[in-house]
Amino acid sequence: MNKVFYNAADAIADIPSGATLMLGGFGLCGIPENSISALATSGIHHLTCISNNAGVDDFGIGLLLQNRQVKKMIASYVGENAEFERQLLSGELEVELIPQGTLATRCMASGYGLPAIYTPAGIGTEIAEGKEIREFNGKAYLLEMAFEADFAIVKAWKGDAMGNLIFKDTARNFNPLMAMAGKITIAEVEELVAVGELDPNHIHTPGIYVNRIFQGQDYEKRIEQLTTRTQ
Amino acid sequence: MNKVFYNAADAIADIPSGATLMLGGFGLCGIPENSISALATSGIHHLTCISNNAGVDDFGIGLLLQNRQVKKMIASYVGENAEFERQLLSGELEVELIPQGTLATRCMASGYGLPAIYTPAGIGTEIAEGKEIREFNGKAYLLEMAFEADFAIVKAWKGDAMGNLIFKDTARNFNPLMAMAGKITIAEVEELVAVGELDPNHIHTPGIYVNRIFQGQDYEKRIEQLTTRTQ
Amino acid sequence: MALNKFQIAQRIAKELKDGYYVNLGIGIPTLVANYIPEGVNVVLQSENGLLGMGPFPLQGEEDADLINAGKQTITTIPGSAFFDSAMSFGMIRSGKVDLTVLGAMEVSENGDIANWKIPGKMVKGMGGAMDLVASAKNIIVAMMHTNPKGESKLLPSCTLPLTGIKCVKKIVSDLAVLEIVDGHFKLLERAPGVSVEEIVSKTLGKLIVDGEIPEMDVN
Amino acid sequence: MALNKFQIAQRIAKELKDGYYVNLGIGIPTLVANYIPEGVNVVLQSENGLLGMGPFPLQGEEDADLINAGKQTITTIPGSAFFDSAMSFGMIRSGKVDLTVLGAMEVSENGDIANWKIPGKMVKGMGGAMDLVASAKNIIVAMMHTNPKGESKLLPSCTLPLTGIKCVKKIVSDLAVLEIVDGHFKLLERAPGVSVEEIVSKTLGKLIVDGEIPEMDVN
Repeated sequence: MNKVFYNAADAIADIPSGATLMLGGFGLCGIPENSISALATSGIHHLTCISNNAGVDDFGIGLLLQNRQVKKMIASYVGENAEFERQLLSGELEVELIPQGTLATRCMASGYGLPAIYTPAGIGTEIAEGKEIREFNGKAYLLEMAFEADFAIVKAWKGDAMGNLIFKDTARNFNPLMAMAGKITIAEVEELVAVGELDPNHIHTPGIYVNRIFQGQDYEKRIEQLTTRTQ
Repeated sequence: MNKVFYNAADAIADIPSGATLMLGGFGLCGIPENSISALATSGIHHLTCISNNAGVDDFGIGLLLQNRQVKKMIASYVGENAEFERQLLSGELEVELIPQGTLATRCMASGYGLPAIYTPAGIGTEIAEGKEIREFNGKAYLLEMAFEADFAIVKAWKGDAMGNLIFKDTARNFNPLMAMAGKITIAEVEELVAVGELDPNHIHTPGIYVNRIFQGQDYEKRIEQLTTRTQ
Repeated sequence: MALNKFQIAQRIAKELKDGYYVNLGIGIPTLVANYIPEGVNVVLQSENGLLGMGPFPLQGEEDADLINAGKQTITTIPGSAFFDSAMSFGMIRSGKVDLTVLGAMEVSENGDIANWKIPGKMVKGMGGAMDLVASAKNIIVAMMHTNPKGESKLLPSCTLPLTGIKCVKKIVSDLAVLEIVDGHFKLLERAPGVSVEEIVSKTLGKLIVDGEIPEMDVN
Repeated sequence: MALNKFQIAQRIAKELKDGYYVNLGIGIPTLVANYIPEGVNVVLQSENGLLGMGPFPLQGEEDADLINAGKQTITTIPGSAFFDSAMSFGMIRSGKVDLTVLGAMEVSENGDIANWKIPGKMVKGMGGAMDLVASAKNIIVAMMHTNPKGESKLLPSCTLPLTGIKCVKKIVSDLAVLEIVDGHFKLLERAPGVSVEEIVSKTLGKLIVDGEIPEMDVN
């Protein structure tokens, strides 16, 4: 059972138009750059993209938006993207906004075989409309369903041929959660190491959740808000 | 805010009789040995102990059973303990059995602020009696409540004064889950290292979940089923 | 005189207690980190997956893999820990984060908050705000007391779509510090040189003024 | 002749496919690991928190921190991963484990299984069995066809308290390999030298015998 793919184009080759994709990352941090580039040149369209954010105009999911490949975006925050705004206002693009913690936990629920979760996020707001509300210990919670995608595409720091993944710093974010929520999960890694090289105590995503893995290249790792101090 | 305690006796000093305790470990692997010894000499009683197992006659929770300190045991498997069996049959000890995955996930739910979970474990069995059953996508699930304890007592491999914990191998098991489920969480560690020494990417339990930490000593780490091969 | 944003941050910082785990929202709340009182050790949580956020990096030391929830480059302090977004909101929902500081467009007298959406304008999303306000045990709002037209943002009930209900415990505005108790704003402190009358006139929700109102201690 | 426990394990091992993630229960199922066919790579999951279980350690190389769900000392293979018990059952519940092999006291013709409790005897607990049988997409039971009194353990319905319902897909007993389809046991193979008649006589639940029944290929 070989999980190792040659490159991004190889790993995403069978993703059809109309597919639902999860894409890891927070802002531009920890996004699967190689896979997004390959998707952008793949010609597929009518995608539903589930990702915390929608990239910026010329990077991340913004590249797919430029090409009109996205039919629907499911995210918690979609600022910093003029093309996104244009398509949304013109009605070309559907958007569903989900509280960030709910989004994260619905992905995890899928990987943990929990069909639904109860969360207080959104109680008393428009997010609760039409949803089941239930009290536990005097506090109200919304029932939110586990989230699954046809393909989950994540980016890790290191990985091995068994599909084990280790993430770095805050580039972890949604990546291990979405890795658990794909019917097929594709992981791109900065460094594909030999099996046995990763300390089994340090692995964030066990290989059982990963179907395909490839070594990415030319990572740009763009910084969205470069902020420094002077001393 | 100092979280570092001198030793087990110091860390458990305020646990009162009648308290509900969670104790990490699977079998005798990863159990908080120092804390259990201190509890055994503390004189407190009428404890409710939540732990996957109940130790053996002369080690682990077995030590508390010998002293008749346990009123109720909540576990998934309680074999290998004659004194346990005697107290159970004589009616001295109450026992509640919970499927292992349900036990684990109910602890996690508590640390994740999820009031309840739906799990298929126990559907169609006596475990489902009196519980709410609900179908999702054609499959039946039981509603099970999050689990919290007055004190969660766990054992880690390494920890620091911030309360960050790293576990080793299969000694991880229930420890990080119970660490999240204590109103007060006490962690004993084989090695208390300087703050900053643990790689922040390797931490299993972030310090926010840990209230007290101490460096344990004289770990016996008893093996329950020594099994070897010859070549 | 009304406080500037740095003074609002400075005043909020006095609410921090030793050992607190604190989540600071984007904008003025982020500035609070610059005014943590001496002898008070707090650990800053960033909901994108970090406990133990440090200051911004020195130029050239920034790391694209290390950002805060505002997507700014940051550093970590010794003893920090990284985790995924589910655990991050897990510790928020389970009440382990002691204090959350965030901005608001409107707050109502019963503690409702609106800070994510203005009808007719492009909606960018709630990010983690709904999770934070629904779960945090202690929420302080940093905000301007009035909008640019001079209209009160402390209202009998919010007019904008809500982010969460009955959750705000305290407000530090440019004019005053107020607590929310039993469906009222209660005036605790006023900005140096700002009169109680001005605060009363700029607060549309029910306001309790009880006894002498001291001035805030800010520089 | 009826199979011994090693032969049962050997026959079950033929069900393993390359790339499978497999959970092996205590007892006969554990032995399956010794008969994995050449060219078939499987990863063994141990529900106490390990993917990539290896053989028992050499004497002197045992580690108290490294055990399987039967509490036996074990080793790991290269590429293994440790995790906590919640994630472990998470991957079981979410159907990521391809095959679960476990023992049973009784199995019914509709796939119910009883393997945790005998009324009147000390109840030790279900451990992870209820989670496994409720979630696994493919469950093979390793069992004796009859109890020591010669009574069938393959029944119209279980008499003992259930562990799970409608979950068993296949049974490998000392006498036969059977599939469970539409509320019937279906005979697939018989132990070498064991007659169809003997299997029929020792199976109390509805049994389908369709055409020639081959002998199992075991040593």
